[in-house]
Amino acid sequence: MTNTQRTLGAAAVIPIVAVALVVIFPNQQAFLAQIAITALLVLSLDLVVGFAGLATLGHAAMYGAGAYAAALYSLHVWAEPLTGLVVGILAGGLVALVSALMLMRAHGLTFLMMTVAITQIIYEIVNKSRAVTGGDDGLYGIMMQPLFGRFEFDFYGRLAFWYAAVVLWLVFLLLRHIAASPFGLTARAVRDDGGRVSSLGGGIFAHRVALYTLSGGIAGLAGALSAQTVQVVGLNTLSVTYSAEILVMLVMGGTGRLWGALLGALVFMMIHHYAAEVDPVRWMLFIGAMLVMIVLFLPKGLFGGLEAAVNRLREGART
Amino acid sequence: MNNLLEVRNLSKSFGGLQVTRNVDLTIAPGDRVALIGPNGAGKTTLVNLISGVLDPTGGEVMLDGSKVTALSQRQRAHRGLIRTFQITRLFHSMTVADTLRVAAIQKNGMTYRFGWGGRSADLIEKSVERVLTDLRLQDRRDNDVSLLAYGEQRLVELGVALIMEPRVLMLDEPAAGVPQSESHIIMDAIENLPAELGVLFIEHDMDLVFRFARRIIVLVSGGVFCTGTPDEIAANEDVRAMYLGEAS
Amino acid sequence: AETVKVGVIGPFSGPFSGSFGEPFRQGVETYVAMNGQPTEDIEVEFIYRDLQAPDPGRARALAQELVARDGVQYLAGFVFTPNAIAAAGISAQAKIPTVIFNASASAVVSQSPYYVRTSNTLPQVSVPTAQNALEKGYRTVVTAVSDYGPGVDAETSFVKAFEAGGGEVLETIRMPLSTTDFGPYLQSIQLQEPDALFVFLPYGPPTYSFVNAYRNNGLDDAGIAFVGTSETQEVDLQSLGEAAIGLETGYFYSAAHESPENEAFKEKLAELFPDAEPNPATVSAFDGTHALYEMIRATEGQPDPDAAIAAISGASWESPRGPITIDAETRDIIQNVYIRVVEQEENGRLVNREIKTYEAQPDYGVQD
Amino acid sequence: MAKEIAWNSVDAGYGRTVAVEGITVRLSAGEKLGILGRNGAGKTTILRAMMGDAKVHHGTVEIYGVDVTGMPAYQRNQLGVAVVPQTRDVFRSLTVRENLIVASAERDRTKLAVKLFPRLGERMQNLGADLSGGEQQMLSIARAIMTKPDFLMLDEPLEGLSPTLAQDVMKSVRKMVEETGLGCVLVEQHVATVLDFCDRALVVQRGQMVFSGTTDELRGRPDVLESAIGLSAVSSENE
Amino acid sequence: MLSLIASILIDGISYGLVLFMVSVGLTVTLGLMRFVNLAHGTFAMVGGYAAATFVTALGLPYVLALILAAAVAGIIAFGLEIALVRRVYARPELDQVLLTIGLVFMGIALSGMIFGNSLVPIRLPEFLRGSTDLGFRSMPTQRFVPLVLGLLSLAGIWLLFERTRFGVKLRATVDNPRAAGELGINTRRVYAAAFAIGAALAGLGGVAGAELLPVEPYYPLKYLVLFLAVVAVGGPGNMAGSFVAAILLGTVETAGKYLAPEFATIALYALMLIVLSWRPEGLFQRSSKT
Ligand SMILES: Nc1ncnc2c1ncn2[C@@H]1O[C@H](COP(=O)(O)OP(=O)(O)OP(=O)(O)O)[C@@H](O)[C@H]1O
Ligand SMILES: Nc1ncnc2c1ncn2[C@@H]1O[C@H](COP(=O)(O)OP(=O)(O)OP(=O)(O)O)[C@@H](O)[C@H]1O
Ligand SMILES: [Mg+2]
Ligand SMILES: [Mg+2]
Repeated sequence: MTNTQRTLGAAAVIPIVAVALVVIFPNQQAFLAQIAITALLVLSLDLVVGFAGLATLGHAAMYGAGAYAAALYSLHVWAEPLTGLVVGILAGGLVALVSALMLMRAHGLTFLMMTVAITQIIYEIVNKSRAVTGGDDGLYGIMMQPLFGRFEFDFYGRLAFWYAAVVLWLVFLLLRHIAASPFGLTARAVRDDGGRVSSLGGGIFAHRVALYTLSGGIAGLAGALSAQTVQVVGLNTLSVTYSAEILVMLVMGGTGRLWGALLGALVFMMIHHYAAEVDPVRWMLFIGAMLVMIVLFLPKGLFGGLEAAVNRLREGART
Repeated sequence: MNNLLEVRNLSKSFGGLQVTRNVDLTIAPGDRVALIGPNGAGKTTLVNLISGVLDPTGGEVMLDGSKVTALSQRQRAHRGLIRTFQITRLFHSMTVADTLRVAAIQKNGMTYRFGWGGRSADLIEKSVERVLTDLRLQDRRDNDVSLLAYGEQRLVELGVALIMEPRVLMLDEPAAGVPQSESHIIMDAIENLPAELGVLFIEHDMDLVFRFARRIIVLVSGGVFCTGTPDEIAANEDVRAMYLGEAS
Repeated sequence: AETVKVGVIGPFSGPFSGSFGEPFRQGVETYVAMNGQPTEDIEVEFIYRDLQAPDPGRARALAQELVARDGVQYLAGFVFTPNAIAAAGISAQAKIPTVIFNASASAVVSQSPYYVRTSNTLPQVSVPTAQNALEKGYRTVVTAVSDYGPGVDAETSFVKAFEAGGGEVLETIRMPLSTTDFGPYLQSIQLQEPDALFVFLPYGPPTYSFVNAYRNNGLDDAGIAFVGTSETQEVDLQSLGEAAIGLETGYFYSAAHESPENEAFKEKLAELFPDAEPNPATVSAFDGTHALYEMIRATEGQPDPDAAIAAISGASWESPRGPITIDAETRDIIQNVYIRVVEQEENGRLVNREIKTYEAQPDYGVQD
Repeated sequence: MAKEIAWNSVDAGYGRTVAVEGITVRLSAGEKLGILGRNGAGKTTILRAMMGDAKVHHGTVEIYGVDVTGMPAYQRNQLGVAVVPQTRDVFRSLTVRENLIVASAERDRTKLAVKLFPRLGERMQNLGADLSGGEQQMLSIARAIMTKPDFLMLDEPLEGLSPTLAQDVMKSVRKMVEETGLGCVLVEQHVATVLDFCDRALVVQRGQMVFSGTTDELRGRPDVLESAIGLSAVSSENE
Repeated sequence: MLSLIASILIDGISYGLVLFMVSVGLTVTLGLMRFVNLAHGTFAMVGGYAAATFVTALGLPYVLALILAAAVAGIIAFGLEIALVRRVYARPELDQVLLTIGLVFMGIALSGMIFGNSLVPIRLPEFLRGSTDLGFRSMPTQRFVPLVLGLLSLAGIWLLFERTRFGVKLRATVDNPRAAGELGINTRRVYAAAFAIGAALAGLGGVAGAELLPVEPYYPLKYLVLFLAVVAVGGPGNMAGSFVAAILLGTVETAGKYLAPEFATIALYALMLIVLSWRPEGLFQRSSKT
C-alpha cells in the first residue's frame, strides 16, 4: 500500500463506521452523539497520555471549560453553533495553557496529582459561582440556532450525531497529520527522554506547553459539542471521576496511536451501555472483569490486539 | 587565535565533595583534545558543567569569547556546543532514522512545523542519509534503536551528535562498548569532521587516545594534573604510575 | 392486553443506589404488587435504566433511547436535578409525561409541561422546620449545609423563614461535599454558642460522619440543639445507632407514621424485600407509581399526554406518608411535613417518632 | 556432581527472534573462557541464556548437571552463577553499601569489595546513580563477587575503567580463579586481553559459533580473527 | 486566639493521623513498590467490612477484630498478587492503572452484593466512644486509635523497610528486577510479601479511619484522591514524608475549615499544587549523603 492509499483508507474509516452505526442503531442517535463527543475527548487525551507520556486525571478541566464557555456564549452572546465551537476551543486551550505553565515541569505521580488539584479547584470555583454557572444544578436553557442557519437540532439527536461525527473526523485527520510531522516526532522524543532533547537544543518546556494547549483546545471543542447537543452542562463535565473514565477508555483502546482512542471510546461506551441495560445493578462487576482481562490478554490495548489479529490473518492468507 | 571554548577556574562540589577544582582549559578550532584520568576524577562532571547539565559552584564557561555560564544546556546546544553521553541516551520507541531526524529537526529549528514538505525537509533527509552512510548504519535505518546491540547504539549516539553539525563536540567515551575492530568507524567519522571543529573527548582506550589526540589533558581528583602532547604524556612518569599502568 | 411501557431512570448501581436506586425499584414493585395492573386489559412494563450520578448527556441519551427505541409512553425516576433538566427537553418535545421521584430543585417541574413531582423540594421541608425551631424558642442558629444544590436550597429557605420569624442566623456555613472530617466545623460552631444548629447533608457517609462528630465533639452537652431534615432518614438510621437518639428533624415521611396505608405499604414491602427499609425515596416512587397508574387509567393506555397530565393535575390521595395533592397549577406536590424525634424501640430499632405536623405544605420556592 | 556449567546446542533470542544458534560449550571450575565477536554478534545473548534473560528456543543450559532452562534467575545465582552485565545495572536508588549488602551471600562482605576497589570505600553512602561510569562498573563487579559465585560471567567488564584499574581487575580475577577455583566467562572487545587471559575461546559471528577451542589454537587462525572479529594484525596487537 | 490555634492544631493533627493511617499501605505499594495501586482503597474497605463482621456478627473484641481485619486484607491481596498483580509489574504504569481500576470496579460490585449499598458501621467498644475532655475543649475518643496505630505503623514500617535486609531487597528489586534476580534475590517472593504487607496496612487503615471515612462499597473510589495526595506530597516511598504530608494536609484543611469554611477544599488543593510545584519529587527525597 502506498502512503496515499493508506491515508485515504484511514480517512474513510470514520465515515463508514458512522454510517454503519446509524444503520444499526437508528433510534439511539443521542447516544451515538455522546460516543462521538467522547471519542473526540479521548482523542485529545491521547495527545497528553500517548504523545507526551503523562498520565492525567485532569483532562475534564479543559472539557468542562469548553462546555461552560460554549454554553454561556450561546446563552448570553450568540446561539450560533460554529462560533460556539470556536469559543469552546479557546476556553479549553486557555485553561490548558495556564495550567501547563505550572504542570509541564512535572511528571509521573506528581503530574497526575497536580492535574487533580487544578481540576478540583476549578470544580469548586464553578460550583460556588452559582449565579453564573447554576452550580450543582447545572447550567440550562441553552437553545441553539440552526446549524448553518438551516439545520435544526432535533430531539432525536440526528443532527447532533452528524455534527459531532464530522467534527471528530476532521480533528482525527488533523491529528494524524500532526503526529507524523516534525512537531509530532519531537513530541515522541520528548516523551522518551526530554533531557536528551534539550541537549540537542530543543525547548522541551515550550514544546510540552504547546502540545498540552493543543490537546486542551480539542478537549474544549468536545465540551462545546456536548453543551450544544445536550443543552445542559453539569459539574460532572469538570470532575476527576470523568477524567478517570476517559483515561480508562484510552488505555483500554491503546495509547499513542489515535486509533486506540477511537476504538476505546466506542467499545467502552457500547459495552457500558449494554451491560448496564442488561443488568442495571451488577454491570460494574462485568466491566471490572473486562478491564482485568484486557490487561492480561491484550497488552497493547484493543487496537494492538486488533492489529495483531489482522497481521496473523494476513500471514495466514499468505502461507 | 580565537578560542572556541574557554573554561576559567571552573569548580563544582556535591555537598562536601569537591569534584571539579579550578579547571582552566581552552579549545581552539581544529583542536583534538583528549581528557583522561582515573575513574571518578571528574571528567564526566566537567563535560556536564561545560554543556550546562550541571551548574558550577564557581568559574566561567565562554563560547566564542562570550560567557555562557548562565545559559541552559539547550541554549548552549544552539550555539554549537554538543555532547554525547557516557551511557547512551536514545529515544527508545524510535527507529534509527527517526532518532536522527529528531536531532536534525532541533538543529534546523523545525520543532513547530506541523507537516513535512518544503526545502528544509529535504535537507533533513539528506543529512540523515549522510550520517547513516558515514557510520555504516544504512542497514539499521528502520530498526528500533532499543533493539540494537549496545555497540550499535553507541554509533547512533555519535550520529545524533554529528547531525547537529557542532562547532565544539564533546564525546564521553565514544568508543566504549564498540569492538576494537570497529572503533575505527567512529574515529573515521570524527576524523572526517570539518577541520575547524573543536573536539574534546574522554576515553580510557589508550590506543585511541594516542592515535587521535593532538593534546591530552590529565585530570586527577577534579583538577588538571598536567597537559601536553601525546608524547609528553606518555613519557610522564607520574601519569604512567597513576593512570596508564604497564600498558602502552 | 395492551402494554404501556414506563422508563425508570435512576442510580441502580453506584454510590446512590442504596439511598435511591433500590428504594425506587422497591417502591414501584410494592405498588404494583399491592394494586395489580391499572385495568384489566392494560399491562404496565417498567424498564429500568441505570444512571449513577449527575450526567446530563447520558440522561438525555437514555431518555431519547427509551422514547425512540423502546417506545415508552412515560418516564419516571431522576435523582439529580441536572439529569431531570436534561431529560426535560425530550419530555417536552416528545410529549412524554414524566414523574419525578426525587430531583428536588424547585425549578425542575417547570422545565417541561409534562413533568410531575411526587417527592419534595427543600424549601417545602426547611420552612416548617424553621417555624418549628422558632416555636421551640431557639433564637439564634448557625446553619451548616453541604455545598451543593439541595444544601444551598435548604439553607436559603431556612434562613429566610427563620429570620422572618424573628430569629437570628449567626453564620451560614457551606461545607464542601468532599468533607470527611466535620470536627473543625462543629468546634467553631460551638464557640459561637447558638441555640441550635440547622443541618443539611446528603445521605450516607457525610450524614454518618457528621452525626457522630456532633455527638463526639460535645455539642449536645453544650446545649446546641440539632435541627435537621433528612439526616435521620430510614436508610441511614440504623447505622447511625445510638448517636441518632433524640435528634429532631422535619421531613415528609417517617416509617413510623401511623396510618393503615403506611402499615399496608410496610407490610408488602417487607414481604417482597425483607432487607429493605421503608424510606422517603421508596414512598416517593410508590406514590409516583400511583400517579402513573392514574394517568394510564385516564387515557386508557393510549398515548394522550395532555389528557394524562390533566388527569393528574390537582389529584389528591392518601399516601403512606399522609394526605398528598398534586398542585393543579405547578404539578408539584403538596404534602404534610412532620417534626420527628429519633427514639429507640423495644427491639432496639430506631424510629422517627412523629411529634408535630405542618399540614399541606407547598413548595416555598427559592430564588438566590 | 561435576562443577561445570554448559550450553547444549542452545538457540536463544528475544521474543520470536533468534539471536544465537547452536551454541554448545562447557566450562569447568577453574577454567577461563573468552567470547569474542563483533557488535551484535550475540555474545551478551549467550550469557543471558545462562541467566534466563534471553529466551532459550531450543537446547538446554545446565549448572552442575542440572537443567536450569526454566528456572528463575535467583535460583541460578544460588546454584553458583553470577554475571556482571554489560549495562552494569547498579541499583541507582540504593547506596553503594546497600548495593553490596543486598548481594552479600554472607552477613557483610563489603570489606572484600573495598579491598578490591578502594574507591568504593570512599563512596559507601553515595547513591548508585551518582557514581561515575567507572565507579558503577566497579560496583557491578564487586556486587557479583559478593554473591560468592563458583562461576562468574563478565560482560565487557573493563569498559570504562582506567588502564591501571583494568589491569588490577584482571589480576584480581585471575587470583580468584587460581585460589578458589572460580570458573570465568569473559566477553571482551580487546582480543589481546582474551588471548592473554583465557584458556579457551569462543568466537561468534552473526549468532553462529565460528570457532571454539583453546586460545593457542585461535592464535593460529588468522582467518577466524580476520573474518569474525575483523582483525588482521593480531600478533602486532599482542606485543 | 490561642485556643483557636490550639484547636486547629489538635483537629488538624488528629485528622492528619487519620489520613496517614488510610494511606500508609499505599506508601508501601505505590511508594516503595512503584506499583500504581489504585485498588488501595479496596483493601482498606475489605479490612473495614471484615472488622465490622467480626465485631457485629461474631462479637469479637474490637482490638482483635482490628488485627484479624488487617490479616484478611493481607491474605486476599496475597492471592490477588499471585493471580494477577505480579503479571503487570513490568508493564507500563497505565496498564497497572487499568488492572487496578478493574479490581476496584469488581470490588465495588461484589461488596454491594454481599454487604448492601449502604454504609456499614464498625461498632466501637465502650472505652472508645464519646468524647475526651482536653481541658479547654473536647475531642472524640476514637481519634486515639489512628494516633496510636499511626505512630506504631510509622515506626514498624520504617524499621522493616529501612533497617532490615528485606527492605533493601525490596528496594533493589524495584530498582532493577533483573539485576536483583541475578544477584540471588527471590524477587517474586519479595514482591508478594510487600504487596500483602501494603494491603494489610490498608486494611488496618480502613478500620482505624472508619469514623470519618465510613465503610461502604464506593469507599475505594471516593477517597482515592486523598490517598494519592498523601503519597505524592510526601514523596513516593518515603514513610516519614507521607507522615509529614498527612499531618500538613490535615492541618491546612482544618485551618481552612476554621478560618474560611467554604474554601477548605480549595485550600487543600492549592497547598498540594504549591508543594508539588516547589518540590516535584515530594517533600522528602533520598539522596547521597556526602
Ligand atoms: N532485548 C532485545 N530484543 C530484541 N533483540 C535484541 C535484544 N537485545 C539484543 N538484540 C539483538 O540480538 C542480537 C545479538 O545481541 P547481543 O547483545 O547478544 O550482541 P553482542 O555480541 O553482545 O554485541 P555488543 O558487542 O554490541 O554488546 C543483536 O542483533 C541485537 O540487535
Ligand atoms: N550527583 C552527585 N552527587 C555526589 N557525588 C557525585 C555526583 N555526581 C558525581 N559524583 C562523584 O563525583 C566524582 C566524579 O564523577 P565523574 O562522573 O565526573 O567521574 P569521571 O571522571 O567521569 O569517571 P569515569 O571515568 O569513571 O567515568 C565521582 O566520584 C562521583 O561519585
Ligand atoms: Mg565518566
Ligand atoms: Mg553485548
